[in-house]
Amino acid sequence: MGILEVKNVGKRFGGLQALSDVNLSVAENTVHAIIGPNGAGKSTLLNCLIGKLIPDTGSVSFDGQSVLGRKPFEICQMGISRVFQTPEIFGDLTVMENMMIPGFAKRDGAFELNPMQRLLAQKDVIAHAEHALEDMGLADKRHMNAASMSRGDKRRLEIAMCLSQDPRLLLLDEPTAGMARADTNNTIDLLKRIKDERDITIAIIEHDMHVVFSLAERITVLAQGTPLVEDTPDNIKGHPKVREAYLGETQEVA
Amino acid sequence: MNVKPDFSKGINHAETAPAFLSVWDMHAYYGESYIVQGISFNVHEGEILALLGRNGAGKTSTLRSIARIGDPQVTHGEIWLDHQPLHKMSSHEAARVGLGLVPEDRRIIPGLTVEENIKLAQIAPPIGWSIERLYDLFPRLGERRNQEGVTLSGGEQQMLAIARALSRDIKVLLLDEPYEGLAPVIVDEIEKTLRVIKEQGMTTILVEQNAVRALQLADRAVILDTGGIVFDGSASEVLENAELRAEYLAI
Amino acid sequence: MLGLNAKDMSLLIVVAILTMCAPLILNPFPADSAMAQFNAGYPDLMQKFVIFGIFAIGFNILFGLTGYLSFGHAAFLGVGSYSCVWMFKLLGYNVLPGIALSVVTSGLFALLIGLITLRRSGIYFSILTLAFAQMSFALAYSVLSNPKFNLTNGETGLQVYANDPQWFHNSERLPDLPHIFGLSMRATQKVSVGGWEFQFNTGYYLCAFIMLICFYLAIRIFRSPFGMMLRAVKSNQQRMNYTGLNSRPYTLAAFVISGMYAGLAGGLLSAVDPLAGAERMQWTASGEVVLMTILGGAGTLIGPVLGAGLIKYFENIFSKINDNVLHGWFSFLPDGMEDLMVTLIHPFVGKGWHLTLGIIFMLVVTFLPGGLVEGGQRIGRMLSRKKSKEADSPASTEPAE
Amino acid sequence: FTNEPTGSSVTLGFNVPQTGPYADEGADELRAYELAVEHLNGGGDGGMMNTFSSKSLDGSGILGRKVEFVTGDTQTKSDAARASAKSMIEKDGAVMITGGSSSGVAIAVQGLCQEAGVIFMAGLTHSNDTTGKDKKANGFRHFFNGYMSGAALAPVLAARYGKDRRAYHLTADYTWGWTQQESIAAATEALGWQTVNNVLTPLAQTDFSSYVAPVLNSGADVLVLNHYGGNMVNSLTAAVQFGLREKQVNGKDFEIVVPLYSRLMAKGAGENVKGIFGSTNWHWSLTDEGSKAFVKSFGTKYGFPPSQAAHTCYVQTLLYADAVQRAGSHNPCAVAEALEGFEFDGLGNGPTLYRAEDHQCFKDVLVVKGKDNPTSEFDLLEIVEITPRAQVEYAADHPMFAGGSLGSCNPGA
Amino acid sequence: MDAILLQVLNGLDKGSAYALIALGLTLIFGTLGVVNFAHGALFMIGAFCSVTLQRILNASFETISETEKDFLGNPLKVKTPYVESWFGPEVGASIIDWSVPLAILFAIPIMIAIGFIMERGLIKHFYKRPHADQILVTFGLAIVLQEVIKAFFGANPIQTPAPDALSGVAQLGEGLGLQIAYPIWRLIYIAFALLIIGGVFAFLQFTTFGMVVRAGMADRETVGLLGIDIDKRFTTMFGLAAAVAGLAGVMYGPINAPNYHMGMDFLVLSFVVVVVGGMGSLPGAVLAGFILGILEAFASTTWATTTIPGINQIIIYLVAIIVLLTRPRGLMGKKGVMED
Ligand SMILES: Nc1ncnc2c1ncn2[C@@H]1O[C@H](COP(=O)(O)OP(=O)(O)OP(=O)(O)O)[C@@H](O)[C@H]1O
Ligand SMILES: Nc1ncnc2c1ncn2[C@@H]1O[C@H](COP(=O)(O)OP(=O)(O)OP(=O)(O)O)[C@@H](O)[C@H]1O
Ligand SMILES: [Mg+2]
Ligand SMILES: [Mg+2]
Repeated sequence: MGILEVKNVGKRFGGLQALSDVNLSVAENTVHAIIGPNGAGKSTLLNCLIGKLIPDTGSVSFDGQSVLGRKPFEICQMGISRVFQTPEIFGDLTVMENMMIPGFAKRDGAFELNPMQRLLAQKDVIAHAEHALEDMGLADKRHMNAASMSRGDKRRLEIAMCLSQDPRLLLLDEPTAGMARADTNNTIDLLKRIKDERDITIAIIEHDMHVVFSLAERITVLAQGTPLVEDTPDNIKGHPKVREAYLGETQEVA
Repeated sequence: MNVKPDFSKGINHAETAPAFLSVWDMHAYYGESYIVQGISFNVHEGEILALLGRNGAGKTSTLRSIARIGDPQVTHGEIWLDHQPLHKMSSHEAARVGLGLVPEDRRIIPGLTVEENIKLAQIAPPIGWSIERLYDLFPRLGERRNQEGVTLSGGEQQMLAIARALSRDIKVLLLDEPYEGLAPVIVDEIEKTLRVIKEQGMTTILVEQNAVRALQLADRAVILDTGGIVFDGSASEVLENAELRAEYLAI
Repeated sequence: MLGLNAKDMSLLIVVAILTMCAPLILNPFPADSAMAQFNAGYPDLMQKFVIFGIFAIGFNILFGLTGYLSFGHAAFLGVGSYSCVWMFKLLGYNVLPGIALSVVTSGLFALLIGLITLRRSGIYFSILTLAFAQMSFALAYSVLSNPKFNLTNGETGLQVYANDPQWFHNSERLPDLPHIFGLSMRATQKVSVGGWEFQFNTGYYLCAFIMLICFYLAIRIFRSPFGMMLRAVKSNQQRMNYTGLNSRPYTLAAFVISGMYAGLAGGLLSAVDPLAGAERMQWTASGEVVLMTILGGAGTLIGPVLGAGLIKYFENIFSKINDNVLHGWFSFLPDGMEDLMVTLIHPFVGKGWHLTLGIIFMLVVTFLPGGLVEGGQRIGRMLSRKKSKEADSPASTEPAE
Repeated sequence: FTNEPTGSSVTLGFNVPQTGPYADEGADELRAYELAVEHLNGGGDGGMMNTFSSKSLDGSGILGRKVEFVTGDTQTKSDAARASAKSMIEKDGAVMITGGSSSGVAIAVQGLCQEAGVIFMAGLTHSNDTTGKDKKANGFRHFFNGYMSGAALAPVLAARYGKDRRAYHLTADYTWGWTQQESIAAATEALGWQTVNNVLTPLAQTDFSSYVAPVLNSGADVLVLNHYGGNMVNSLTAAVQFGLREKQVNGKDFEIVVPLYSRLMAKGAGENVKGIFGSTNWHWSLTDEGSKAFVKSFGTKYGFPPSQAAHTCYVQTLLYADAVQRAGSHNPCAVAEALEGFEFDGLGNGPTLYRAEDHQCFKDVLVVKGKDNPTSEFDLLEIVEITPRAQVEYAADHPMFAGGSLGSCNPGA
Repeated sequence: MDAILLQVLNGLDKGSAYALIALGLTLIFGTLGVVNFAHGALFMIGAFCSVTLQRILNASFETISETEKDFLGNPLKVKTPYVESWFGPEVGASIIDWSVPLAILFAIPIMIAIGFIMERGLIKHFYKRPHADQILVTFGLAIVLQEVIKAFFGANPIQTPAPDALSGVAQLGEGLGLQIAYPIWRLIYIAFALLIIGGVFAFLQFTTFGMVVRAGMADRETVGLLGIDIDKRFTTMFGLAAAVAGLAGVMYGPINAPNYHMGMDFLVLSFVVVVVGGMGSLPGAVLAGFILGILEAFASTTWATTTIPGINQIIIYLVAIIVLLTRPRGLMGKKGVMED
């Protein structure tokens, strides 16, 4: 029984069956990769997990509790965090403030009326945010407006924000897209470290096979809305169907 | 090898072969912040130039400056495309001269369907590939022609962005991380396409984080760091120079 | 101090000094001089400055921080005004119960309306709030003033009549006008110094004091985690929800707080002048506070107060400059010149004050984006940059062309 | 007392609508005020000072002090009007406030003047409440009111249109509209008319088609428009557009009545007013000496004849000045005493009484009708009858005016 | 039955006015996303185009009358319009009589020019600015335009009557046994509104213009990269919107006498109509205009006001609230247009 159980999930957009009969079980404290061609329904699946979309059929449960019918913020408070495919950050706020918000969400819950507290007096949250920024190598940008960062930096910021909430399940949608090679490697290391240090489960969507094969313990291949295979990385690498539908012939696997 | 060329005296045009696109001492600002700090380079007709550098090096800003978007604001410098002074034009004029940009965040127009997104690109001359030909290249787009563009999956959006550029008869294609978010098979596919259109004489500037991949495709490479050029030479040179790769590309 | 950092503290102190000395500062010209026309240091206008300052500060907590543009805030101002006058009618002329009630009722009213309108965002929210306010206005203006059930006294405005109960009012000891423990709101100490005359008015100081508290609270809100959450709402609600935060209660809280500020302002309007008219709830009144906030600088601390001041100044000072006054100013010129000057200026003052205000709106927003505050900052920056440029220009190493 | 004049001049506050829909009326009021000040200070031809029965004014200002004035904009909003009046009192030291072009504003400013301790000489205000339930000891009204309109108009209407008439009222949905409707309905019903319906129309209404259209099927044969200003222009226009005036109902010609008329409104309504009856406080075509003198000095100065609003404002200024002169003081209590029960003549409406009980003037009221063949752009109304004062008088405790109390005069600080 | 049909006509008539104003507004506000508080002023200026033309046609010379006297007792100056002396009294009088229809021709170029100037001179700089700034600047502009008109024409309404031939009452449905008398000009107004609405729809439907402008609004930068000069199209759009607003004003003149603040009277209402219709949707705006017009007409019947007192005062806002609460983006709104 995994920490995340997806059973028979289906989702339709008008005439398009984006997901059909998806079953997925993610074991606790593992890194589970979801790969597949463009438009396979990977992001849609993640959207169903965090309440952005409601599946037409099937069930999704996290840690034994159903997430369906809950609002996004409730799901997040249950311990699921997500990094989006196009960075979703607080563009008008500084990098530091971006980092503090998840800190407050973690400390104070979904809503706290504290207009008389002083922002600068929240030492715990600040310290935590500082630490997370250092970890991500964004410390020198802390006073910058998040919107005016380059895109690679935005993505790193978003990962840092999600991590600083201490989620139990971290959903990553192409976290290293657009990241420089060095930073991609740093991110891989960071995720590995986090996974080992904390009790955290990671589900990751990536098209960068270097990242997938360095991190994943199990891989699900999704194609046209249904899982094609689910297996260990080594088996996936050699899987002829996967090579044909997704990896392509020339792909050198790191 | 020419790690830090001295452009302060300007480019000696007599020394180089006639350039198709030439950027000369370009400086650009985002509001108060000085981002593009005096960039000069040449691209020859039918060449693929890889523009490389770390995150925040200024690659996107450089492409945007060439495309005359206005943000960042180019305060100094000249850009010539096929004997036309781009630096005196606005972005739509530059586009009509034959400049095509695939922007890094794809910029699919909300509210328009896939097909409308392409049709939009074919309103202003010159018209390039036909819609049918584009659908042949990207069958997924053909299948989704009446879906709203922004609801496409990430990879599909990328295809649309490239298709949109090709639907115009452009002379120079500026690609800002075109492979991002694409499945490896599709990347192969696009790479093939780029080679094909290169054969047909297209000049391309390719910005890509997967430097190795880009360098394999490119003829020449320019490496940026904090808004300036730190290398300008042939692509194979970079592939061979481990020191350079380690310093500026971390590979 | 007071939980503020040095910069905010000095801002608060400056504002405090300015408001406390307003009767002096706003009367820079001797009473008999031609320029006395521009003096603004009389009780009514000073009261308006601070009361509309409160209104705009509160509006800015909603609009400046969350970006939710309410076009119906005047409804809360109106409710506050009516509540306060009702307290006068029922209890007596002491202003404290009235002010307290106006904050409470407007808060409740804002809660009710906020619960409904905040289900939408953007322009849809603006129009919902506008619709509620316009309905309130229409009801107050006619329906709720029918003789059978007269809650608002319609066109005339709610006021205290001699036959009202006023249970705790004692005409012997207390003034027949709003007062605070016997000290009439109208009580004005006039002090003449040379050609100058300064007026120190109880109502003004009460309002000014309350405004300082409101301003202080607003600074605290801006600088609190709550304030940051409100800015997060403006920036990206989506991300907020996926960060485990429920944005609705935050916006609702901001809406209610700003509604209470508006109600307080309404209550104070009645406290210094015990008549509450329905026009206070009309869309033009809601629009006015929007204009004040933008004019001063939305999202800045002091901007809305400046915006409120500017608009009220025009309304009260410019509208009173008639041709007679103009002739007075230019009487030193030869006759032809005098008439020419008067003809030139005439369209912009007196009954043309709207024209000047419209032009000011356009100029400010075109040339000082971000409002008066940002305009000020820009000018400041420009000056300081010029200075620093001058200072280090000899050493500069601009690349030679 | 408040703002006691000490120097060589005395300041009056003229508070009129300078912006908003009544701006033209306000502008005419201001002209009248300026003319009055000129006359009080001995300038011009003296206007009605020469015909005024009281001879205490001599062109040397008021009590020997030169008259100065300040102006303000009421915007036809109670709040703005009060703010403007307050600035005149607090900043400019005005001892008397006058003006206004609507009842809401008049009542609001009257209340303020009572509290502040200055005299208020109302401008154009027609609601019964101004000297009814909202009357104030410091406030005085020269203008006539809804009741008087009804009392003057009803007999003329009955004579022209017959006693067997069914009236349909459209009424502006606020205090003034209600009191006027009540007055007209009462006066016409007393003469045998029936009121078949009274429909309240929103203040902000601009297109009255949906109110006018049902009138024809209601069985009514008279439409009474209790509207003023833009409302009146628009409702009358709609009524004419729908062809009401060509209709025959119950075997009679359909008629439209506009109880409160002014020349400026008639101008706005254009052709539509021709032949339509209404009442007015004063009209420039009156031929008594006072009116003639006023029209002459106003017309000479400005090039066109004064409106009724201008007339009232001019008269109110003279009356105030005269009262001060007679009382020998600007003290509001002394002024009020001088005005209360004051009988005078020569100011255009025949012998007039400022009644002490409610500070309302009693004088002749004009019944007018839209002129069929105007000779100029000012010649829009034709006087049908000058209703004598006796016919429009009422008891001070008349139910339509009941409720308030005058209180006692407040001299302020 | 007659009464109901009459109110339906009234509703269509009001609806035509709302729909026309909302149509112009939604071209700028719903499509370009510019909160244009000066739209009402454009409507008003349209109406004053007729007033101006009327004044021009009425330009007169004066002759001193021997018999009549003016109000001061001096000999009366009789005014004769030049057109009457040039074309003879009859033709001249009928030219003046037809000044409102003539004003349509007069207003089109003027309004387009005003739209161009406004966009090029002012609004252009505000596309990228926050909506709040747009409100401030267009509100300022609206005040200025109003005050200028007031300075020239005064605050009083000025009649611009329909030509005599068109100002009577038409008897409708006599063949059907109905007796409906309805002013001819109001019927013309309905027809005119439908014509303009159809024309604008056709223009946007059968050309790529609408799509380009929508795209340009969503993302100017990218549209520029595709070689399209979006500025020019925005300017054209503004001219079109101004012309629609102006024509709505010209035609409205005979229904209600124009005054300088008529624009403000309609302003709030037209925003409500556009939003109820849904941002970004032209058909939505038109539909909402007619629905609200008809509802307003019925809410003002005696039956409605006695059932629910004051319903005529609040109906529009009430309906707006109900619509917006049940349909998140109004009747036919597009996703993402000014939702944040
Ligand atoms: N709101 C929507 N309306 C209609 N179709 C949609 C919608 N959202 C997604 N789709 C379609 O559903 C399919 C699955 O999309 P999804 O974003 O899940 O793909 P993906 O696997 O994440 O692909 P990529 O790797 O390219 O990001 C796509 O074909 C997409 O066009
Ligand atoms: N709108 C903006 N305002 C201010 N600064 C900006 C803005 N956009 C980018 N920058 C800054 O300009 C610098 C260069 O950014 P640019 O996007 O050109 O980098 P890049 O090389 O494309 O990086 P990446 O690989 O991450 O896309 C960065 O430091 C970034 O923070
Ligand atoms: Mg995806
Ligand atoms: Mg980039």
